[in-house]
Amino acid sequence: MSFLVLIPLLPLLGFLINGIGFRRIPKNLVGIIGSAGPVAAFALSVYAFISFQAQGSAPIHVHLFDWITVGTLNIPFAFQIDQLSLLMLLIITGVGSLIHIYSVGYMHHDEGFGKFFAFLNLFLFFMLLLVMGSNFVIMFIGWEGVGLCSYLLIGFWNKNTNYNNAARKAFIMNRIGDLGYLLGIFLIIQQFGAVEYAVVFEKAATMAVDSPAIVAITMLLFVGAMGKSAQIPLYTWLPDAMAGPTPVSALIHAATMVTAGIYMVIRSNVFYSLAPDTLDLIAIVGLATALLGASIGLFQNDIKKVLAYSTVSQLGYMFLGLGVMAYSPSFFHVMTHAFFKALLFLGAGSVIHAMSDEQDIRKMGGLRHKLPVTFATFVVATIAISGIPPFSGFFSKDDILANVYQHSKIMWGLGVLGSVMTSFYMFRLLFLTFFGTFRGTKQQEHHLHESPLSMTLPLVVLAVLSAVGGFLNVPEALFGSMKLSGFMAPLYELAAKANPVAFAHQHLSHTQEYVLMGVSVGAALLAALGAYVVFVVKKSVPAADGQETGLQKLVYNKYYVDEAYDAIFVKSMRTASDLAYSFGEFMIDLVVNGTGKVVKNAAAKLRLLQNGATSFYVFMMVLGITVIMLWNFWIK
Amino acid sequence: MLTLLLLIIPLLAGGLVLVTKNNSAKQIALLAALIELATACVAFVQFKANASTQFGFSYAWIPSAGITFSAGIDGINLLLVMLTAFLVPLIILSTFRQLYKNASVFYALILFMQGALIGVFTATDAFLFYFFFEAALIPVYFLAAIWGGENRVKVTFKFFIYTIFGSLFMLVALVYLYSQTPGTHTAQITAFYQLGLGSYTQGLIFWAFFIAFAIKMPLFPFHTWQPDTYTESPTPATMLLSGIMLKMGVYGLIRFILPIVPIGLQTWGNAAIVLSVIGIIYGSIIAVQQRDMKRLVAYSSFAHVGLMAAGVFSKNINGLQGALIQMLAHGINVVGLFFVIEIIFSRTKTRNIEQLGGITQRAPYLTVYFMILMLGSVALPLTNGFVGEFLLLSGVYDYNKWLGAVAGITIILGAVYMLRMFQRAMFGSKSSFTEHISDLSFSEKMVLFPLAFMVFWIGLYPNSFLALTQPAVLNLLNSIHY
Amino acid sequence: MFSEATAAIPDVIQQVKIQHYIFLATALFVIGIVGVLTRRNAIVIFMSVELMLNSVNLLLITFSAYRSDPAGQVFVFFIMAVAAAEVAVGLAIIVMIYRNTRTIDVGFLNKLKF
Amino acid sequence: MLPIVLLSVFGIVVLFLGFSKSKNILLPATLLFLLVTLIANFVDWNHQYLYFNDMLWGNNASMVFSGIVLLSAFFVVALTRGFEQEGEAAQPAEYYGIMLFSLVGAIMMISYENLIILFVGVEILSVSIYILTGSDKRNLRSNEAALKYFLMGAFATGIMLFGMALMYGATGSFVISDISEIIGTRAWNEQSQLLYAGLLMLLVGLLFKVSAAPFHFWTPDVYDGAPTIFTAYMSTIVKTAGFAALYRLLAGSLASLQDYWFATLATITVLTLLAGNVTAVYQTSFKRMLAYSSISHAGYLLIALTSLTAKSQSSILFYSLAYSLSTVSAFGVLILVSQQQASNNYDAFNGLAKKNPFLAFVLAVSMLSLAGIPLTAGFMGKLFVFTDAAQKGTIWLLVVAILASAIGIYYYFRVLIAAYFKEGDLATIRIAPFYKVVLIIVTTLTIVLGLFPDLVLQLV
Repeated sequence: MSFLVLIPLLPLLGFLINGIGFRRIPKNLVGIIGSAGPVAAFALSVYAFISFQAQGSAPIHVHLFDWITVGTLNIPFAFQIDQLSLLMLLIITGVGSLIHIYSVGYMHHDEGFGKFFAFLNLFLFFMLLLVMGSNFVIMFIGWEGVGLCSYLLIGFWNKNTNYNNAARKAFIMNRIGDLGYLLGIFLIIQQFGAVEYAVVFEKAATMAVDSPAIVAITMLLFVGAMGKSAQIPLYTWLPDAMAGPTPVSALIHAATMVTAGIYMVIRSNVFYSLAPDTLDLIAIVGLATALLGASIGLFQNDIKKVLAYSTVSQLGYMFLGLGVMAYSPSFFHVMTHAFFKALLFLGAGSVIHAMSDEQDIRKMGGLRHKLPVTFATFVVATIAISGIPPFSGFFSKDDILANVYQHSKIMWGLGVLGSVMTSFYMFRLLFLTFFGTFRGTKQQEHHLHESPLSMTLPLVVLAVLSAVGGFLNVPEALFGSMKLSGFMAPLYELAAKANPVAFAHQHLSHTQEYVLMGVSVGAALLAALGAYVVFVVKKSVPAADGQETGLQKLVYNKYYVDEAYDAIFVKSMRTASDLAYSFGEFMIDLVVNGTGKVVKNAAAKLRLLQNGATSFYVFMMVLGITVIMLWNFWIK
Repeated sequence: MLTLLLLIIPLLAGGLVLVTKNNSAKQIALLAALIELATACVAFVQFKANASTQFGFSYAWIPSAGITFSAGIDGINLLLVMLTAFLVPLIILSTFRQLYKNASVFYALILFMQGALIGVFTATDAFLFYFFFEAALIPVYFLAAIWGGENRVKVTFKFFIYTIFGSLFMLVALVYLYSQTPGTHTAQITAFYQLGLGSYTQGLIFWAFFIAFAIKMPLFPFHTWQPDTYTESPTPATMLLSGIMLKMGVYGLIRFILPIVPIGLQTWGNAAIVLSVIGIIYGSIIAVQQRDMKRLVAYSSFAHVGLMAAGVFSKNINGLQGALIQMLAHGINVVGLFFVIEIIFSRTKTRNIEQLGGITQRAPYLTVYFMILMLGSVALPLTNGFVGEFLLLSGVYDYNKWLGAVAGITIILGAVYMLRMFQRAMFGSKSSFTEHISDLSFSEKMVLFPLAFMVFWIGLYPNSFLALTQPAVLNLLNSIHY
Repeated sequence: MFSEATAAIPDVIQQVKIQHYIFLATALFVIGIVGVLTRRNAIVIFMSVELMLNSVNLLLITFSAYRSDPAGQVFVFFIMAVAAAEVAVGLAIIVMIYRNTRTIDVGFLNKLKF
Repeated sequence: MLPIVLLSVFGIVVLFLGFSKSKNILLPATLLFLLVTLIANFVDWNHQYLYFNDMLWGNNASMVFSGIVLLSAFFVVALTRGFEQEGEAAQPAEYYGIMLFSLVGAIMMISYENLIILFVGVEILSVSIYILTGSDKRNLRSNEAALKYFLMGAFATGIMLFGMALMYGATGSFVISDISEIIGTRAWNEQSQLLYAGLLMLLVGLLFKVSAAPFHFWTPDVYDGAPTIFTAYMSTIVKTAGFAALYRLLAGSLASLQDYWFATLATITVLTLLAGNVTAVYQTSFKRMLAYSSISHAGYLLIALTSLTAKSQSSILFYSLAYSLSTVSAFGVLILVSQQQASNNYDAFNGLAKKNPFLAFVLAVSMLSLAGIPLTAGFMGKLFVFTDAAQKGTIWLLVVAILASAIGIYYYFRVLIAAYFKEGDLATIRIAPFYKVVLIIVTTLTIVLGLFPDLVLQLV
């Protein structure tokens, strides 16, 4: 299976070619080179998937070389291909390819066209390393690497200081998480003396449930996931990350990179299954994030911001699922979310493209006639994300909620509340953008046009996937066979052996399941209806900035979390820096220079002894002799 | 014998350069440095990955006192020798666009400095080590004080006295250790390992060494000479100081403190490591608000070296191997960064990041190299900085998890200040200073390319270095008797 | 240690205890020191120094006599000779200063200090 | 013995040469005489000799000490090219003669076996120096220096003599080896009080000569006031001879009493180190700084003396040589600079490196050596001295010495900063070829000895 190496290598090659020759290669060629890598990687991934199943679904280990060897610790540069990485590979390369193709059209007029493709390819390379690596450190390479690419792409238009700040914020917040992850690795090394999944998990499986080391490891790794997957409290970078070009938002900040945290938790399911305490925390954090993101999404007016908060919220759902050990459902949601969220972003990109870079939905409206393909695909995506059957989102979200219900009914209730909000803001977005009358300038109206084929084709493909993706894992209650869950089941065998109690939960009866589905679907539909009434029937448009009042204002301003962070962390760090630089350095230097001063002053005093008077000199001599004599004859 | 060659080439060449005409000095210096590099490469290739001292030589120097002129390369100094041999030609090349007064003296001093540095790293006799340890100070002092900035005299004087003050403490320790060796005394460092001193004595010697090396590196709170000196020195001197010379301190920790006073380290190691960690955070925090790029990198270097010291003091294989590889990595990164700053400064006449901006629009190559070096410096995986910091932090974490966690904050703060500098200088809109900035010249690329290459080599395949140092480090750790 | 003197030493000398000689010499010596300490006139100071030297001479003679060892007396001659030479140089210096400053007060001479 | 005889004869010859009109041959003649003496000094190489009724004793070490003294004298005399220019009062023949005579005293101090010879040697040297100090007859500073030195020197001689007399009283002998034998039969706490009082006073007398604190007060004033060339002369020769004499006394006869005198001498060492180094910090005059520096170097030498180990002699020897060389070159540069600038201050050196790189380099090597920085003989000297202290186990003394040398770097480097990094109006200084050769030799020796100290060490 050595061709597996090619999967990450091809995008890297694309990066190198476009990166080194970004000024000389003609644009058309750049697009082709840039897209060829991901497409080829996708093809190889499909081939890998097929051959993986053909050879009996045993995990494949590809050892490339020993990367870091220190003492007894060996960190090989190796890949591990199993169900989880294969699925991730397919998502990444598949969605990635589509987005690359989309970008050919979207970024065509940008002067940094070559640079853009280089960065995108580099991102794919790191993302693939992340999911293919056979140990925590290789995952960390990808983990940080995608952070770097995210940084580069958010700040892609680097003349704009705000964008640069957003990029920096993203990188630093990720780094905070990365530190947690890194400490987790250190603890793993300390505990197990290895970092290879196979070795570590084998050893971990013998440990007791809730043993402190495991809890600490899982907590630390989860901190990493908080950063990467934008969970409370490290989520604020993600909405800001929308400063990047829209394909970036689709690929990195919706479909792939932000799901790395979920991938990591599923990958480490042996750890997590042994740490129920951590799982509880994850569930709570996930749920809180889901609600927070959704509530903020309700009042946002920037089309990409809405989607960004939606992403935060959906990621929260995924963690909620992980927290109740619904690993496969969460992953299922990762997958469907990749489809419809990528689609939403790409659709939004198409709208923005058409609107001459306008992103405020208050200035849009009635676009469905001008952008039919975009509209149609957007509708599919909206329905999918709102959890309305039979589109994909329904299946994945319901899968999670069903598991949550077994764990805690309150959480389930709150989860449904979240999905109500989701449905509402998504339909609000849809209606404000595509329905009603156009509210933008004449000039914008004049330029309105459907996007080129390279952009609409990916939309259509993604729309199809969003529509039918759910059928991959139809629950038994709906006469499905849970194909995906079945496929992924071997991943949890070890964990189930280690902590059988946790896996031995009862299944809901079909009736219960129907009721749950009914409630959530009904709620989503109601919310959609509500949105319809408000924004289509009543044709109300959100208030202009600064006009919001009360709770609305609080929510619109994202609960002032950014401001709070700024005041608490950024300001205090700056103050500390200034203080250390002025006061601290001064004080330390005072001691150093003071020593010199003391000597100098002593010299100034001491030289006064040298007063030039012979009699004094003789006196000092006599005194010296006297003291010597006295000391030697009496005192000693 | 290779070691002798390595030692002699720069010294002879320095003498030669001193008597040549000013305008041909740099070429001859570069040639000599390249020959040195080639020699070092031969040593690197022929080096056998075991714990022995190789290519060594030993001549009676002061036979009546048992002091020998002996040196050799082993796993612990190999990388430092390579670093010195690798960086000096680049440092010389980096000055090719500059015109220095009395160029022959300038380049001769650089070469003398190189010779002394090689001497420090390879000496196997304690007094020879000390001899070079202080001798290395003289050329760099003159480099900094003659060709430096406005406040150079005051600043470098402080630096000089401060560091010598520290090394004098080491002299006390060395002299004492020497006097404790049995029979007709010997100053072989390895002989010091066998002394088995009492714990009180070890504590005192530990501090004597610690102060010497802490000032040299520098560690918190002995660092106040450093930012000023780095800022005021001419960039080649800054590169020598930060790229190579501060490693003398870290190297000293490994070579002397660990094996000679293990009990002292046992007793006082906590204090030392806490100081190191404080320094990491303190330096990083200060760097956050700096405007002068040179000063910023100076503080960052201060923070990095704190981590190296912490790694060494954690006394485990990860920490030590991390320190060794990080010394190499840090030397490369910091020299590169200072060079980039010098490039920007030479074109814009300012190092204040508030006055810069938008450089990337006119100088993409500069941006790329700057970014690579910066990423190395913030320890992004697959760059050299990561390997070092990963191992160091893991070593410190093994020593004490809380210290490890606190030290780890450096990777966050490192990103904070480095990205800030990078963004302010390279991104945004152009300022009046950067309006006409030009991209890299050929000679500048010739300096930056090897550096960038090393950033990735070490990052991608660190085992090619780690494997060479491992036996020596393991041997060292095994030889520590408590 | 000086209790039993050898027969060759004149009894006259030994009738006085050696301690007394030592005390006398020491007293003279201290007087000399005090003179050096308290006087400001260069010549008087120098005379005090001579007093010190002579106390040494006395001491040496005493020991020499008690030990019947000629070395001490030889030393005395050396001291006298050297002292004479010293006087010559010293007086020359004092004269030189007197010529330049019209004073031989040592307190006056403190241009050189600190 | 031969050098003493030769020097006496040569001294007289030089005085006679002074009567002749051709004063130009005085300098070459003196140098030739010194050279001849230097060679003659080593005729007894590898023999232990006793002369003059066993009053003079010598071995290789004492010959090397004498060699250092003669070599220093040679260099200093070589730098005296300026005598003719100092006015009508100058009597070069007399000065050369006195210098030669003084060397007799120095050599006697180095190789005495009998305390009488020590006394005579000290006096010959001192009286000569009194004259040289006051040689600038019209200069009040020179006068003052001479008088101070003379009065205090005579006083110190008195103390020393009293000490000798007491020791004689206690031991019945003036001969070093006899004294040692007599003392050696008893433990140090069973000796008579006379002996203790005597040895302490004798030490004080000698410590005065080497300007140890608190008997150092004459040094700065005398060094400052004396004509620069004689300052150089006395700071090298008196110090070397003084320490040789002290070593001979302590090692030759008082070694078994080390436990007794150690505390006193160690305290004096510390005082000397601090007094010299600290006070030097505040000076503005380079010349006066060198005086304090000479005090501080006495402190370092005292460390070796106090420790009195098997290696002490070679340490003292090497240190004296290193110190003498550096001092000669420092004064050599100072003479040239002060002639042009009419000032001995640090400021006079401003900008020296620009116009006179050679002089600046000589100065730099000399300062580095005095400061004890590697590559120079001064470093090796310090290293050996410190090793002695470590050998004896007096680490605290070592620490004091280290702190003192850290301070030392400060003031030695101030002149380098002036020379290299400051702007000044110093014009190019014309250096006579011979003068230059001397500076080159001295500087080269400083560096060579810094690299290969064994060249000298193996002589002993």
